[in-house]
Amino acid sequence: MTMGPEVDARRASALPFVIAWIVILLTAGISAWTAFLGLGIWAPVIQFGIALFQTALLFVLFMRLKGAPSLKWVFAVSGFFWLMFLYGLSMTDYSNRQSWPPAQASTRSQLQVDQDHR
Amino acid sequence: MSTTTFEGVPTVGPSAAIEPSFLTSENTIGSWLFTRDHKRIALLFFASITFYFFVGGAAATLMRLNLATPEGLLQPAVYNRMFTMHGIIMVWFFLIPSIPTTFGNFFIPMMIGARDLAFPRVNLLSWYVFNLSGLVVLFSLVMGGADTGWTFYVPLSTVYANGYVLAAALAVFINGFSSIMTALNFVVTIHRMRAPGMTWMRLPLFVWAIYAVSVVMLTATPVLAMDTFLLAVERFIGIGLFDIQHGADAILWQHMFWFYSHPAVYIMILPSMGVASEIIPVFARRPIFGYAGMTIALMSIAILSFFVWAHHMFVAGISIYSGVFFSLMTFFVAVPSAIKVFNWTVSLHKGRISFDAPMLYALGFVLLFTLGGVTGLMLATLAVDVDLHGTYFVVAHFHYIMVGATVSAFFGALHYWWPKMTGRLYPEMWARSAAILMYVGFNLTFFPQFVLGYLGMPRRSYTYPPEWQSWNVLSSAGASILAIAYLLPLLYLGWSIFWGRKAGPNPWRATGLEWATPSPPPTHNFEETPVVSLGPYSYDPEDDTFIDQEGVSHAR
Amino acid sequence: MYHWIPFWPDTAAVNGVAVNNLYIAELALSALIMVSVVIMMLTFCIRYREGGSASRADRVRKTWHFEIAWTLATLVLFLILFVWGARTYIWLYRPPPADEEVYVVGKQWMWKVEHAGGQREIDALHVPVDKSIRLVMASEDVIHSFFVPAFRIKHDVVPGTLETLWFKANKTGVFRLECTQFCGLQHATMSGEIDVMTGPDYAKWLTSQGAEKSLAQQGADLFRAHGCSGCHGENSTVHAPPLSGLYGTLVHLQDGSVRRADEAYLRDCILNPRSFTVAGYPPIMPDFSGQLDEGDMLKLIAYIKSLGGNQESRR
Amino acid sequence: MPADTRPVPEMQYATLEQQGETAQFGIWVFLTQETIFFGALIFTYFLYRITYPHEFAAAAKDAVLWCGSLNFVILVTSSLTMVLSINAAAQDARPNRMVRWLIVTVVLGFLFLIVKGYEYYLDFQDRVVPVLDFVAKPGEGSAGELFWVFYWVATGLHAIHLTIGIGLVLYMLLWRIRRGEITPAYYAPLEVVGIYWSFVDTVWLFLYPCIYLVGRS
Repeated sequence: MTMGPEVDARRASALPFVIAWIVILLTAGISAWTAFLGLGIWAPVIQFGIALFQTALLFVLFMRLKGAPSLKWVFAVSGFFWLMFLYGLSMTDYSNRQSWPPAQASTRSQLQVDQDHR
Repeated sequence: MSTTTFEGVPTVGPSAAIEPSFLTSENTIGSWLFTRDHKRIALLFFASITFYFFVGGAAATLMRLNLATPEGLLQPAVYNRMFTMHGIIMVWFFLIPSIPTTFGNFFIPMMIGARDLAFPRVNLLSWYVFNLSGLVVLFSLVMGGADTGWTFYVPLSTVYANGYVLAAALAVFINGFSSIMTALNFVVTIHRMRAPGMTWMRLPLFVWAIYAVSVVMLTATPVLAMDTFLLAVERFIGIGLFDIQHGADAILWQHMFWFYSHPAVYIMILPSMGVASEIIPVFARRPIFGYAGMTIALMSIAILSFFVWAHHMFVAGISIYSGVFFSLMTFFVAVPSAIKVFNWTVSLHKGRISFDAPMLYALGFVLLFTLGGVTGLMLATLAVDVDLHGTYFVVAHFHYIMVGATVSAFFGALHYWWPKMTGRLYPEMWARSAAILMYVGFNLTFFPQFVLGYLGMPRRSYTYPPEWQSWNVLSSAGASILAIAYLLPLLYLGWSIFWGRKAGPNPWRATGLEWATPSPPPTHNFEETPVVSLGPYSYDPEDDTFIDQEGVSHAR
Repeated sequence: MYHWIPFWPDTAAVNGVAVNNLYIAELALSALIMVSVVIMMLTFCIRYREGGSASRADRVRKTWHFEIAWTLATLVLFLILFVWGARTYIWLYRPPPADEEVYVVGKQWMWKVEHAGGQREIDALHVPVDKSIRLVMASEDVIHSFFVPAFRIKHDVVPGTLETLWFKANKTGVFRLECTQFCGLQHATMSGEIDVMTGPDYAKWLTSQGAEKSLAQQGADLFRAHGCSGCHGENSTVHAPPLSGLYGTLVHLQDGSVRRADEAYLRDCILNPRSFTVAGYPPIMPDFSGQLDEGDMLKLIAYIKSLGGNQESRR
Repeated sequence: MPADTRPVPEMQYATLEQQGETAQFGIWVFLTQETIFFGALIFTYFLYRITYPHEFAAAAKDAVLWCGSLNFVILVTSSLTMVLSINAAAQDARPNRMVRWLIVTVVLGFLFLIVKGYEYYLDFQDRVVPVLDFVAKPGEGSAGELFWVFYWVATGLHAIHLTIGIGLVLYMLLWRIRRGEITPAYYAPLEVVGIYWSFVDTVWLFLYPCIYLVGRS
């Protein structure tokens, strides 16, 4: 696939890459800006959301997933997919372990349980 | 030179001359050490893992000798280091690489009709990295060994253990690279290098199994690599992300460790399932029962294996709701395993069964795997696990899976493919005796440990109360039988290389592409890229005929 | 207790009986599966051996019926076991209101036990029969695991947290106590004895130990010695959260979260107060990490608990 | 091999197309693994950050924001120049444009390492080096040091990956391209290096908010 004529066409213009580069830098600026706003829990949510968006740009354009066979897509995404298992399933433990996380235990459900008992 | 005929996969035209076999094509030491031939690399791996198998086995022998009496034979420190090194070496230096790096390396390209793996240099590098990590673990062993158990639980491993934990952890870390390289090669090869006509549903189940296992290796190993890396950092500099003094969580290590190490159990068992699925149809002379179900079961085991890891941690202080979730998932993963056992057994129905050595190993595999599996269910049951966790019951259970099943399958594969690898037949009676001896010795060694476990004998103990001695003596006696059964094949297989009968290309009258080449195969496997027109296992027990994967019928 | 070849362990607690029943059920199911596989395999192997004359015609062809039937059957059986096991597990790991509370500290390689009355033991635990005993466990170094085979109970003792476990013995006698998490050189000898006694015997034993001060009293001494009373004491002028009646209640923290004031919470607060600033109070409490060992910690907690609180609503 | 002939595929491949496609697929499979490797590290960070938000905020104030931001710009720019180089390889029979962009890429790579080195120097000045010289700042308690352990491990591993990337680009420049092996007919090796290079960039996209954007408000 690297050598088909249509691939050459996709390689011809630098413009999409330059635009993506500008978008990444701009969004990075936004990301840094949110850090100073005192958004609390939302700051990291926005920042990592932006990081994911930037990653998508890099993967699709710079790393040429665009137009690639679906097999490559599967493997490109599967790393993140598998990490969801690690993050998500570990949280089944950390979110309601007796003493973890020390300050942020799943408070709402505990409150609920407490009110039910009273 | 080439034409594209099928699914964009090009074929290689006939070569001019018949090549010599891969064994004799070149004879210098350099031609072995710098080879890019997957078959030679497979044999290099075979030599390495055989060495580590006997190193790990020696440690096990010392342990069983020590446990024959409550007073013991070894110093406590020596015993602790022996079981740790036994675990580390057997898991990472024998079981995990065992079938993939040897039979996978040798036969995956041949079974899919390719001339080599996709990245032969990476394949060779994998062997060197494996041996590098082996040197590090041997260094740790020679200096006195680590004393943490193969699980390296923090904070014992980071702060309190005295042994060469850093070297052992680094060895595991480096070993991960080897696993990843091998797995990557298999995934890419199986996706990209199949011969024309070799569709996914025509792949032999061994290829499916190796594919499943490669995906698991590829996605689980990095987590262990990071985990051991952080452990090594903490051990080296004295502070790290598992440091309880700084508010870190001691159980985090276990989460990350088991995120790898539970799938690792499937890394060990999936290839053996593939081996059994190859051997049983050949010697039962009938198609495997439920081919599609078998492939689905393999892949669902591979995926589900990532959802069950915390069943090693039911008593570790995790959230009890998390425990309930992981227990449920563990019951789910048992379902595809149950399907496989059922299908293997039904695959014998109305067959024309001969009991050659590979078949004896394969049947032994199914039985030992079933017993390991049902005891695994007991451990998956939360309340029972509270009692059994950390006792000899667990030891017995995972040895049934990892040693009983996997090592049986390893020896089954070795006997099944030995004629192809060396071109020689081994003495059949010796091989059958070794298979039976192995089965008897294994059960005698590990069945008593189930009883000991329920009685409450904790694992990793160098001593025990005298009333448990009778079971321990039985177990030690079984271990000595097992040791003989493991050593026997070395002798008669070694003998057969020089004096065994010539095997011919297809001594078992099997259908796979690997049997369509001479034994031993030429360096480039196939003179001409084969074109596949049939699924595997087209055997007919009624008149004892079969059709190979290229569509050629063979009379009895 | 001694048999020449023991096959089955003693069962000496209500917990043990529950687990034992489940274990027997699983053993029966396992045997059933094993036997059916073996019978099937043997039958086929004999009937369809190479020289056998049985007909090979009309083989079972590719069909999903068998697989689906087999899958569903196994799944249903597995789910029954799962539910049974999970219910028992939750019951095992959620201590009911206790008759007695015992504090256990694991360290390389011994179990140190302190009773509420201040009686201390090493590698031994005396308990009354037919009373539910709640264990509060801490570790001074590595992960240990408290295991009593005859009671079928076990829990890891993880450094950095407090773990709880309960049992109710239903037989008098002496039973083994073990550590099942590898904890270093002498892990194998980190064992002890659980002595289950009748009520009167136990009372006699308690008084014969000559304990001068109860655990809570010792905790009160520490409370003064470490200066806690300066802020948290009855007559303190410092604006610090009051401790009487605290235990077991819900605490609202500065960052908006809510925690139940159980043992683990009290321990966390003492060691890492900044993460647990109570809503409406200034974050002025110094950090006590490194100043208290696990034994002292348990005494302080016993003292705080003795100040009253919601003793029933435990996890 | 003369510069003007089309390279021959390796023995196990039938065509160069198959070989090139397989190499690219291979690097993606490898990156699956790399994603999980770094993801596991960030998992530990994630866990401790939600556990000790105040301590982490207090500790992360000392991270040198301008160094991290500058390095962000450098890396993203180097990804762009890398892509421009591959574009040139696909289009031009003569390697000049490709080589020029590759040299810019490698210079940017070195620049990243220099900035990183200077940042490490500032960290030493600031006494945030666990074990060697660490002074906990007010409010970061004992858990703050976990942040700095993560910082050193993560940036160290990233720097190692970048160094490998620089080595690969130099290998392309000094060996493959000089021997005329990268042509519009077959530039898969350069593309593989480019994909790896951008992945190293991706890792920084995540480390940046993890390290530099904490505790700023």
